[in-house]
Amino acid sequence: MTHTLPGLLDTDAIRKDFPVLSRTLHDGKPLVYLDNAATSQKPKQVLDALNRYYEMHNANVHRGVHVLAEEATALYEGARDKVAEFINAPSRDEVVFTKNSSEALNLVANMLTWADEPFRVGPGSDVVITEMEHHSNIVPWQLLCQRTGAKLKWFGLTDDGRLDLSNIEQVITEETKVVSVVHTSNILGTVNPLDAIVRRAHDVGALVVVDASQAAPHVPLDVQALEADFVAFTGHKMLAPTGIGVLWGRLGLLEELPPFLGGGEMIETVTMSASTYAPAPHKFEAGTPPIAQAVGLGAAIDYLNAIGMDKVAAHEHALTAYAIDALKSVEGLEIIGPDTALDRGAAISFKFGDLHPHDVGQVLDEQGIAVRVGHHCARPVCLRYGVPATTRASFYLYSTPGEVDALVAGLEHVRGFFG
Amino acid sequence: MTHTLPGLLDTDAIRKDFPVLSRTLHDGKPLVYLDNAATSQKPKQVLDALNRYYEMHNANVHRGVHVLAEEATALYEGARDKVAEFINAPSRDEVVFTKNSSEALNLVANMLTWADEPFRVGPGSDVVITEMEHHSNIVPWQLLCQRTGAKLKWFGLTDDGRLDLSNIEQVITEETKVVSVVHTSNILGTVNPLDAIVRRAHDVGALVVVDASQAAPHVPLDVQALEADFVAFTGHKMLAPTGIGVLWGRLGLLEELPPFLGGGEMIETVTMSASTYAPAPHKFEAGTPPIAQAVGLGAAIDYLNAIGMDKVAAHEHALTAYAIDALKSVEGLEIIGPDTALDRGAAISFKFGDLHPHDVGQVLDEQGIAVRVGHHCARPVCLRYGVPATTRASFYLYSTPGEVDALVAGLEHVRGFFG
Amino acid sequence: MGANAGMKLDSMYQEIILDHYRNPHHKGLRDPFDTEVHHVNPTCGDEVTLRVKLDGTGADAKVVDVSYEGHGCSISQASASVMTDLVIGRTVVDALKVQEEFLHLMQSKGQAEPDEDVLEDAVAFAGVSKFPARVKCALLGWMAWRDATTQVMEGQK
Amino acid sequence: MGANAGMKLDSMYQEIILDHYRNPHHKGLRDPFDTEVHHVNPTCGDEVTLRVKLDGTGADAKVVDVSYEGHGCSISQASASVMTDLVIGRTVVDALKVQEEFLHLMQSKGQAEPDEDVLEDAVAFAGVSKFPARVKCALLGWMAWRDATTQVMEGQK
Ligand SMILES: Cc1ncc(COP(=O)(O)O)c(C=O)c1O
Ligand SMILES: Cc1ncc(COP(=O)(O)O)c(C=O)c1O
Repeated sequence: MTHTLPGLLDTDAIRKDFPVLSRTLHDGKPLVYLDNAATSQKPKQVLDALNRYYEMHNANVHRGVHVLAEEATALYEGARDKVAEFINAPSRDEVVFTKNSSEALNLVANMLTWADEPFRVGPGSDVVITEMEHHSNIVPWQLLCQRTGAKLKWFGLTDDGRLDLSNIEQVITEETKVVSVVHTSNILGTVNPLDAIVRRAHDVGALVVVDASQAAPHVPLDVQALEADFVAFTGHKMLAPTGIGVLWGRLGLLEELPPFLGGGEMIETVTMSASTYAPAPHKFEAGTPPIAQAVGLGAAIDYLNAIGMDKVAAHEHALTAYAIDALKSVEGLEIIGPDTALDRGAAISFKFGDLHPHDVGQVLDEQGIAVRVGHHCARPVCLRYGVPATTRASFYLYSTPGEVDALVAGLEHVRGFFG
Repeated sequence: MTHTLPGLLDTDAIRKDFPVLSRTLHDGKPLVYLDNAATSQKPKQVLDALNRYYEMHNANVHRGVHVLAEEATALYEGARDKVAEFINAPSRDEVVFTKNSSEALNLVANMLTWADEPFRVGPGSDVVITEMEHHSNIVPWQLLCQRTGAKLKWFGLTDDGRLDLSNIEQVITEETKVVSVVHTSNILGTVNPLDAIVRRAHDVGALVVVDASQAAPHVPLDVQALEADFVAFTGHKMLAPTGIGVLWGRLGLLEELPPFLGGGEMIETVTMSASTYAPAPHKFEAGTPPIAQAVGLGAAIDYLNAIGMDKVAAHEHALTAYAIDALKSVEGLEIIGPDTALDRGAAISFKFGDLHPHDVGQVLDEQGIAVRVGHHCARPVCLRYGVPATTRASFYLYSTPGEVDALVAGLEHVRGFFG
Repeated sequence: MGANAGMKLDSMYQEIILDHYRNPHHKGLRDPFDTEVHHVNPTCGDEVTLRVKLDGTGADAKVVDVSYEGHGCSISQASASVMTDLVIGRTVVDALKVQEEFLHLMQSKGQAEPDEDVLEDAVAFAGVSKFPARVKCALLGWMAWRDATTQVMEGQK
Repeated sequence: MGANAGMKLDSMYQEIILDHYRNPHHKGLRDPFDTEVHHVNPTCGDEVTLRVKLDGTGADAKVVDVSYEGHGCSISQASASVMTDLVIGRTVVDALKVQEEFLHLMQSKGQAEPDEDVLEDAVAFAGVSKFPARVKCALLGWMAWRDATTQVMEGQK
């Protein structure tokens, strides 16, 4: 077993930035945090940015002429610039701050609920998703369809955990108004071939929404190269605070589509009988935004940029390959999802003999190993593969081969415990 | 001029808890922060709670069996308990976390957009608000009315900045489905007689929504005594982080009304073709919630409770009375809103001669005094009183009579500057 | 059981629990039955389908059979097994008392002293009450039984 | 941070600005006019109603009159006044060049060296560009003029 895989980051140095990673549990066992697909830990650089914001600059943003208000506004809008650059957005005005990915996806579904032609969704129009979506990319579209009379269709999955695009011409048709698809599955780890989907969707005039919640933290994300119309992601999975998410959308669409939440900041002028709306992105940011959280996201992006997203991706790729090999060697373990590191993210779900994931997770926890168990907000995937739940280990830039080894040893212990 | 008004808190001690309050601006001028109606500053106890959360316990909440997930869940749900107790909610399940007040108000408007009988809003039904609402309690209802065909009605204002309820029987009628009204105006400072409105609304079977954004931070708030059906407020105005708000709603209503955002956490069970929803409050909390921010709100509530909300209210009342007297003595200054401290919060808007508020605010800023200028997201109030904008000073538990004096001196300087 | 397991884990995975998990009692769906319910634990995907057969009505009603099928963790499976032992053969009134005692125990966060005379094997679940994420697992079968029984009793009125 | 910490307020409120504020030029709405526009600054409530009267078409078009009414802060009022001095009597082509120069200055965050030959009194606004919240005030009248002029020119095509 070698721990000097090619492409690994200097995790000794990186881990020092993350206070929680030196925590011990259960009588001194070091924390082995393998629940990164659920949420990431935060480096002290991000916490410092939050503290600095609150201790020095805190004020409500926009419309203030005093120093704190100007500073807070500059910091908040500066975070927007950082996000725009991070995802290579053509314009900073295309970056809308939300509270999480779920709000970002609901925002799109709600805009379309009230959209006029040519975007109107109603009886006779289709909405297309996939069977591997997170609930946050399923339920908003179910609600949209229930409320407008549109029909929900979806791509199924192959036995090896990939999208089944064999019937793409039948699934995405002239009736399709919007296709919403996950970039990287949080349960299977699959990275989807978005090109083919975007091309087909745009051929029939459908909008494309990409759920990049598991991509933005892990790989370079270029919204121009993606060619989608909307891209959603969430701060807490990419070193940033909870309470902040992003919707990127094409400016023309953000201008043309109706607003979502109404209130302060999103208006141009208000009378009792009618209002007009501010231009994007403010049109979609009603009320006091998550100011400190956006600043924290900016700091997280600085941290990721300093390392380099290509390097982060290489690290995780090497670690995932190592982990897949190691897990395959565990007797009775069956990976649910692609069982090679090709076109694959760093979340690995598995079945472990007849043991229920709850029991696996509980006994791993006793050894300090934090994995997630359950349906991972992707219950249709569990139904598809005939499992009630899975155990999922997921890695990030601070994860190490040693932690993979600890997981493998932990699983052997689990087997012994229930054996 | 006495600085030992009866009822004042020990602000020397309190101010030590707020790092930003010792900041100096513009070559050493101490910050005089009088923009509390826009957002409050944060005590170190709240920042400590945030740091502790991120450095020790950070994980995604619910459905985790590992220690961090259990701790994060306990902290997050513990914050819900604190909020419930703070507002005397009959049940913790009535406390829904949102990102701010605006989302909370939009949540209610959206539930009603899709509600079935007896809550259905449509052609022939009325929605009632007032002319002193914040844009966040106007625009959601305008959208609701546009989208359902209901009619928007509102209470006007008297010359001295109060609600004109003389025609309450004509405004709230059998057609009225919902009445949404601000507890305390952020621009006028007016505290509204909610009793009369709630009584009339319930007599005709209408729901009552109270925008308590400017009440929860400043006075004891008892949702049972209010007898409203929904109450919204926002963390950042009450010492808590940005990115967290609260909607309190009666449990029966939260159960019966449809969901708002769809996604992870808010479901019971999901298949591709249909989903069922979790019970309240989770039904309304799609996606990863603002976990750290809820924990921070809990710490803010602990801080406020340690002082006592009745004491906070008494402090601000004394200070407001002092400030009104002091401001009235300034030549050319005209208060927009009630000009006594009776039934009044600690936000004071005024006109200062012919000077535009922007200019007033800018020159005050040069002296380290932070006030807000503009329409304060309540443009109809400005229209009503024939001013393009106002200058607003607003106080909180750390504000002092000395700061009021500084404001008065600052205004004299402004006069000289443009004289 | 593994040699290195900490105290806390042993307090959840009592030998009695693991025994019931490995060899569940009364498992499998049987006829005849009065009603069948399906319960789900949304936070983990555990599911149970459960049937009850009562005899008599009102205060005299007796639990004649409880049968179930489902998938879930050791805690939920063992708890359902223990539950059937405790309620089958009892009057509904008595069985509901046991259910309430068990509910009380599970909500106690490890603080309650379980009454072994009432709960028998179910006292082994005391340790589970210290693990908030697992309490719902332990309650799944019991809640399904209670729901099914209530439905039958209501139907008799 | 502290973009304007220690900065002299005087750099914003130049005497020239205060003079134009106290005695605005060309204020009041006048006839004849080709078009009238109404612009609002949503972040502060400043409003301006502005009329333009052109003479000639295309490259020959000349700005014959600009009149306006509105309420706003000293910066927005003074800026509108200075603007009328600079554009009235010029060809549209030349006036648009001045407008662009002014826009460039205002977006410079205090970094640009204003060209006094082109901007005349408007150089006094250089200091305003250091106050992000006030830049929109300084631009309000200019943007309204540009909009109105563009409308007239489009209408002539
Ligand atoms: C009375 C009132 N309502 C609603 C709001 C909106 O609060 P938030 O901006 O936190 O959504 C505010 C604050 O801006 C307010 O003062
Ligand atoms: C693929 C995917 N989509 C959407 C989400 C929802 O993100 P959030 O919970 O931050 O809204 C998640 C994370 O839970 C995810 O993994």
